[in-house]
Amino acid sequence: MLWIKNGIVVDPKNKIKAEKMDIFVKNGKIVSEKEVKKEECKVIDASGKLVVAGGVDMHAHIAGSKINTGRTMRPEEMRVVRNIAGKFRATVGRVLLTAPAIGYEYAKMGYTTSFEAAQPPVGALHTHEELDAIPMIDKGALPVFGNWHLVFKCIEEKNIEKLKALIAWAIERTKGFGVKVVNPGGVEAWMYGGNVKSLDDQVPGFNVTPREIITMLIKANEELGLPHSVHLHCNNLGVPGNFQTTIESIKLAKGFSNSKRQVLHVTHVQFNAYAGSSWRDAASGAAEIAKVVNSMDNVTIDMGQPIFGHATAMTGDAPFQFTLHKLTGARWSNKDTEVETGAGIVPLVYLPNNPVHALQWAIGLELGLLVDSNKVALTTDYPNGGPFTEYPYVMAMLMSKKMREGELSRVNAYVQKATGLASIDVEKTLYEVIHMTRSLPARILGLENKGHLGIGADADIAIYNLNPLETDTSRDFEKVYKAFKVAEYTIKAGEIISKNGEIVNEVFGRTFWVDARKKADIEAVMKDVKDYFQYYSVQLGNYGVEERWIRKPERLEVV
Amino acid sequence: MIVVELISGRTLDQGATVEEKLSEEYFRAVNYVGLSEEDFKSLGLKEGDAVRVSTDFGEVVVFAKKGELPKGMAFIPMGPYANAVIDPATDGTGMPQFKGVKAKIEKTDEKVKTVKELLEAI
Amino acid sequence: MQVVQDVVCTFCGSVCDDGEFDVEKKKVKKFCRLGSSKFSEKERIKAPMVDGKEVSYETAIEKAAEILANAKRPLLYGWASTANEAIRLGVILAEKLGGVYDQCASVCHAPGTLAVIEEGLPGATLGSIKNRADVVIFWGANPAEAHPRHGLRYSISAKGLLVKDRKQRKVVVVDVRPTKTAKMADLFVQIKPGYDYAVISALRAIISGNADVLPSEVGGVPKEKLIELAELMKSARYGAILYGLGVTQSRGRDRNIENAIKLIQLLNRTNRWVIWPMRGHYNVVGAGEVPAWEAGYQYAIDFSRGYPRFSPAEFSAVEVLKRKDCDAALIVASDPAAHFPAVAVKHLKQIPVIQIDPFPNMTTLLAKVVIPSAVYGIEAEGTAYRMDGIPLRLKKILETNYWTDEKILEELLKRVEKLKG
Amino acid sequence: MIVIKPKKYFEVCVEAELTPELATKSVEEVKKFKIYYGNRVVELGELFEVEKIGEEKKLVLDGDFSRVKWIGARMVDGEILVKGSVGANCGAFMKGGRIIVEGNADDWLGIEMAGGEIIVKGNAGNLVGCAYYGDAVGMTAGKILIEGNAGNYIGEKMNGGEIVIKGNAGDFVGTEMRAGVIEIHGSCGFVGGDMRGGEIRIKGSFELLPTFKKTEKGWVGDVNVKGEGVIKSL
Repeated sequence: MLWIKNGIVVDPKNKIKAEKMDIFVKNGKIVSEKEVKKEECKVIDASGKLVVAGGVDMHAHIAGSKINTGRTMRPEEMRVVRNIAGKFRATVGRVLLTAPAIGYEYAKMGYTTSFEAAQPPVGALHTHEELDAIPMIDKGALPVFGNWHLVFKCIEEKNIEKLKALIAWAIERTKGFGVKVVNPGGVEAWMYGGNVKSLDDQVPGFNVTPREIITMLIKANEELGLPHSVHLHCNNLGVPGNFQTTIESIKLAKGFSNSKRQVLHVTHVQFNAYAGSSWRDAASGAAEIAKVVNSMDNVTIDMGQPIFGHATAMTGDAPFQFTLHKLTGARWSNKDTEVETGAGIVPLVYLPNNPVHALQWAIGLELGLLVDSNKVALTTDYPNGGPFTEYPYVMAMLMSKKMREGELSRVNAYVQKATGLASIDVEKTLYEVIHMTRSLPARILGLENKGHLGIGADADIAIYNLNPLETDTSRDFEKVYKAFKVAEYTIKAGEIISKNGEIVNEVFGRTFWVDARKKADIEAVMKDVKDYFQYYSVQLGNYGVEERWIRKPERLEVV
Repeated sequence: MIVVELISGRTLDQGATVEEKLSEEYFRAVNYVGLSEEDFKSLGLKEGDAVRVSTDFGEVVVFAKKGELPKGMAFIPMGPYANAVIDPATDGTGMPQFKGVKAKIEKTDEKVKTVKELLEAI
Repeated sequence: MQVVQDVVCTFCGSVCDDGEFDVEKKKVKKFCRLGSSKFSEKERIKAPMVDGKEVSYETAIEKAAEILANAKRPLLYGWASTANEAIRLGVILAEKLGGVYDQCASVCHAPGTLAVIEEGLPGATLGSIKNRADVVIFWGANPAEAHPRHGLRYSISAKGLLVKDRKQRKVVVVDVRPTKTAKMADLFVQIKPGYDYAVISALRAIISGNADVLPSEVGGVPKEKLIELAELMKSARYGAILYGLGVTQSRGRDRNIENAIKLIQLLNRTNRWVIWPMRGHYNVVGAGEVPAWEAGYQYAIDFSRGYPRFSPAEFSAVEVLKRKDCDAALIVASDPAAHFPAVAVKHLKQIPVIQIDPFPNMTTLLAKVVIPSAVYGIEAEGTAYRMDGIPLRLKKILETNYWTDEKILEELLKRVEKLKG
Repeated sequence: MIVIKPKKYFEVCVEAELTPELATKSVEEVKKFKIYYGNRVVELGELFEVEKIGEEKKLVLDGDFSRVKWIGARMVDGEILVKGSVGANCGAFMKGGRIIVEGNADDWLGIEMAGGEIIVKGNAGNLVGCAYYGDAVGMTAGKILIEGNAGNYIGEKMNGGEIVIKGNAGDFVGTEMRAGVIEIHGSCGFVGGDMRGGEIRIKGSFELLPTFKKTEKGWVGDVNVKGEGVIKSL
């Protein structure tokens, strides 16, 4: 039992804007005062400190064959030593971190949940093994659907029941959490050396288009009533002029609604928010995208904010990764995966002086500032935009125009003419930024007990050395940055796991997965599944992950 | 005596007996050197004869076999016999040069050691 | 009669998962000669031993823990023929001990990993190759002997989505000798030993339009034949180079593969091409993937400073042994006494060795502590990664009294933690 | 000047980042210098005898240091004289000063060296002046002179500076080299794969890759990377 005393609580989900109050914890949950025996409580004096829910990273690449190939390919990343072996594990990594390092670094920063954003279904067991190796946080994984032949077949047949059955079957088999879509149709086109360029291009070998893939997956996802919406990585990622495709894709959500959450989440939008016709005249399309997102009540996005310094691009968007390799001449890994998906990996470094990198940096911030705080979550699309450990930098930047001005003065001046960042006066409030990093991503994912401190919530709590009642977040950005970089306390399921940047307790969190089998007639698709397995190189009977192979599975049943 | 380019590698027999290293089958699977028919003849060998294989790195006595190899190339299945003579230099890669070592091959009356005897001799 | 379906083979990197095991007869169906030998009964290490005397598991593990905890730099080697669950404990054990973790790839396909560090790995799963590859090149690889069902299931005659059968696929073998695989090929290119690098450079030159600089012959291959091969490569819709120990264990090693990856990068500008290593042991991929996520590197990892460092030139098992840079060794699921160069084995004979393995082998003969274990995929369940990284769950189909590697290592780790404080 | 002598044969290799900086310290301080003996951190005085003679910024390593790694790593000035052989990673990342090795040097001599001088009177191992695992650039400045032979993979990704080998070198010299000079007085194997720039001069025999063009400057290539590197005889 825990008693967090006199903290200044910011809890957007429960509309608590910086109130001095006590928080009580029992059996890993937030409880009311009367449920605890105060004399048995461990007391944390949080006087003058900010008390918030543990951070929720809704989109990061933290586990599976992609990040692990990235590690293998980049030993130079691993030379940064973070923790020496002793009571706790040795951890290393500059931006690409080892699994123990991922858990420890999230914990130090006050984050307690992170979701792997792209899991190749056939590789699910690998993803889960790595998730299991990450200490400290709760986690989940989103299997990819946008280039899977079985998905194409259901869509070609316009058979929504089959598609629902396939999704329900696949997320159960992969112990996945929802429906991720990466460059729908484009990765299949890459198997022939191409890509798709518009929502209406036909996917080679199939009578389907990206528009149909996205629309029908939203429909199936909504009819199944999954906790999370379709999670879309748009077509044309990284291509100047792509903001139009992004807007068109966002508009596909029209006509769908859900009382609890968005029906479409568009991810790392920064990479899909470029105006212009080439990298010579590229400019920001953030304002236009923000306008569309703000005008709709059923779409959310996340930023995909680049951080200057090292990064590693790794996505299921294999054709984009090859383009990036050609552009930079850097190392390139690629993985065409059965009849399901693909992936690519390329090292990157974002340089403030490089006009393109500066543009990307500015666009990320524009999106964070211009989009309604109730619709944009904070991400770096780790490790594509850079480290998640720099979320505090992004938080501080969103809250301080003064900080932005300082940063703007050291980046390539191209940003001044190609983006509107310099003229944006918006300064998000602390309340909004806490929402963008806690309650909003939890709501987007459909995790009801995450991201807030209401009664019944998971006792994932961060305490920061920052008094919101006395801090001018616009002026004191350095203090804000420092405070969020290292939590005074990080509490996971009621246990103190990190204190002032020191790990004090190694715990292993749960892996959430969604069981929607009751919402679909699985048999409707099994004949097709069996037929398609002739194109697999594994037996259907050996496909998938059993719950008992996972360290701490948490099934969320959709009924 | 002939000078050859020696390589080592997997064979089906070696693979099928690799979990029975102390057996007669494994012994038979790895204790020979394959030579081209031409080289085999030039040494005046008949199947079952023993030869001494020597390199800058060691020497070993194995049985000689006719194999489908280009003239001037010899093959010993991966295993302790090959490893007695391959180049242990890794050139900084960690990988010894298991393939591509200059070797002398000559007929001998010496006995082919068992794997145990081979280990004892190291 | 009880028959277990979809049995996963724990022999080679092909990890065929379509076996049928008759529990009464203890016979496996569908598998190749190597797989059948894996599933056949054979001599086992009967009991744990210390200095040749039979002891309990507990006693043997206690002794092993003492040896390891007292060592200044213990070498923990093997891992390619065990499950990920055991490997993970092995990596953590190496970390706790301040020892060296190295795995069988370092004498097998690790040069490929060095090449990945240089240029990346543009690859595909075996399912993609069987479905799409209309040109398959085996370079220094001889699956007919090392991966007997590879051709049938994934590459040579595999029936796929776009490439329906053998006739629709061109198979090329590049090797220094006419191997069994070469006999199945449409084109065999025989090169001089040690000239892979030069031949690949020449192919890159032809494909990028610089054929004119080439001499009339490279690496024993006439220029015309190289042009023929390059043309074939350029005509592929989807090509795959599958390379073997012929390139990783010979002159050039990782540089050969690095060069081949550059060739693949070039080819992808006009066609789709992928490259992949023909990995040997059934879980040699896991033996690299697990340490990569636990410690950042695939092999040759030194923990002596309390954090992982990577350097095959210093920390690969052969280098560690040749330099006499370890004072104890734990060998798990491997037989370095049979597979290392004699000079490395020599040091192994001079230090206390602990062996964990189901079968007696040459390392057993020199080990001070021998701990027998269950066979994964037959007597124990666990996870393994096929040569292309596809994870598969190994089944337990027979009961046993032998402890699993996982259980042995868990106990060992506990005792080491106690001794190390 | 500080003179350091091994007290005994080391059971496993020692890692000791000894630089001439030590010569500015007292004997007692030097003896307390932390070094690595396998997985143990020990004081230098435990394994070595230390003597101070005068104030010169010089380190004399008197004896067999072939099992001691990282000597002279990151040094910026002063001198190290090794009166025997030296272990791996000697002179790694060094920026200035001089290292003289009277015996042989092990692998990874002068990793990514950016200045200064290394002289090896005996032989050197593999990977002299190369880029470390995952890094893009090898040696950028300074000079390495090897009076005996050198191993494989010399001067990979070299981008400046000079490597001179009086004897033979192994295979794959100057792979992906961009600038600088490699001079080999004996013979060597493959030279200049994917070379972009710089010059390799060889007195003895060597194996030319097929991707170099004969010009009056010498062999120019590698054509696969549109390289302007030059290989010529000395």
